[in-house]
Amino acid sequence: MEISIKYFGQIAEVTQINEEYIEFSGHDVSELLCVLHSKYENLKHKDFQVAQNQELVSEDTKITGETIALLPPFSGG
Amino acid sequence: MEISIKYFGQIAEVTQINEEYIEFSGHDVSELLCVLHSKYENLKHKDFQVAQNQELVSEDTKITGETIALLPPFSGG
Amino acid sequence: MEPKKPKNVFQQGAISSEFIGNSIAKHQTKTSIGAHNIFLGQVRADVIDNKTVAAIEYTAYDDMANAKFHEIRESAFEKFDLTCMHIYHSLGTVKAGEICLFVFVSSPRRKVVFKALEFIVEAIKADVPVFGKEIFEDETHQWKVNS
Amino acid sequence: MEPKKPKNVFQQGAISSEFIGNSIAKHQTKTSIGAHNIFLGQVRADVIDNKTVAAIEYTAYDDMANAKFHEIRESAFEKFDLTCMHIYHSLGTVKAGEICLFVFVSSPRRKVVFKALEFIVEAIKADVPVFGKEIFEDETHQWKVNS
Repeated sequence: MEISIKYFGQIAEVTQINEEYIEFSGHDVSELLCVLHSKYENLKHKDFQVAQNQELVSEDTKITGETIALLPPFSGG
Repeated sequence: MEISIKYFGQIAEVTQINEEYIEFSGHDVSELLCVLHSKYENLKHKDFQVAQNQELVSEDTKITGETIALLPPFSGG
Repeated sequence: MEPKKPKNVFQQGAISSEFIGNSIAKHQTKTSIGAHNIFLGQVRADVIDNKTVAAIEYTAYDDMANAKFHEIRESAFEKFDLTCMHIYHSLGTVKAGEICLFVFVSSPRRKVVFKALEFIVEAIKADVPVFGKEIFEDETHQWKVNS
Repeated sequence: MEPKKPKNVFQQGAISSEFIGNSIAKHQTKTSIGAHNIFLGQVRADVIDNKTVAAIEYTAYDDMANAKFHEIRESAFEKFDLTCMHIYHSLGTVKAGEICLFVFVSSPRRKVVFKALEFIVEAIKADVPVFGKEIFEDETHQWKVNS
């Protein structure tokens, strides 16, 4: 399936792009992260959380084809 | 000795005056209150604290001739 | 660091929103500040026995009150890492909906401003000889009691 | 009671002191309010390795952030007896000394506003996907981390 991935803050500095669509054939978040780590090697030095459909998810959450976001530490306010 | 006595808020409503000087020959606050209670009968229905020289004092504090104030419950803010 | 000499905290009548806005604006040159916390007391149109409060008329034992405000100020600077602190209280008539108390604290970091502001407001309510007379719409009155 | 539908919390650039003053003025018709509490976040000119922060540039995952602000708002209304609540956060560049966060709560009584405001500010810091880039005077940058 095709999924949309959004990058923010210092993660977008690593990917050099704010959003992209990728073809993904795996099942859960950890498999998606494998794909992304191999595409963007410097991701492994970065601290981030993953949101699916605007909710934070863990590595074993199933990818349902909605929007995924890679979120570095929040620093609002 | 002559002492100055200030009245505030609902205490001033009872005394009908904001400040007066009285001749006082006793020693402590309780004696002064005796004098004031007999002068202003309705004082006994009122809740108040006594300040001498801008500090709250108790009934057995010695009167030193400085300014005395009768302060009803504080309700600032 | 603010000067810590005693100040006159009292203003005649209500404290305007423009005054508060200007006070905030003045702090924008103090670039070590990261967090401000502001408390505003506003006069409520309470209904008591079918009568509505139209205004509060404040009086105070001025000299003792300013001395107490000063003590509260000193003690807050001692307890908390504050960059500045301002306190303003109304005297005279303040109508329902108008502001009668303005307390403003600023610090490099946020955690401290919450604690400091609550400490100061509670101390003002408890220790400062200010007296509020609640004036009803029919011009009768009762004396306010803090809860 | 305020309407509780989701709002856009974000403003482009700094939040001005006039905006804050006007917001206070608008509450003077709400005469059941007795206490307001306001938190303001201000950008600090921190010095890090001899370089001074000149501004913070804020970005956010807008949709998720507005949804989180809405959740925080709902949850604060549920926990605390509030008459109203307003939250504004900057996006884009906010210079040192300027205001980037404005949280405003109002209630009939004071005790509740202190607790409510701290709850809301801490929840914003922890749960809302906003990202601050600290821009130094020499135009290099580092990513802000909340403490």
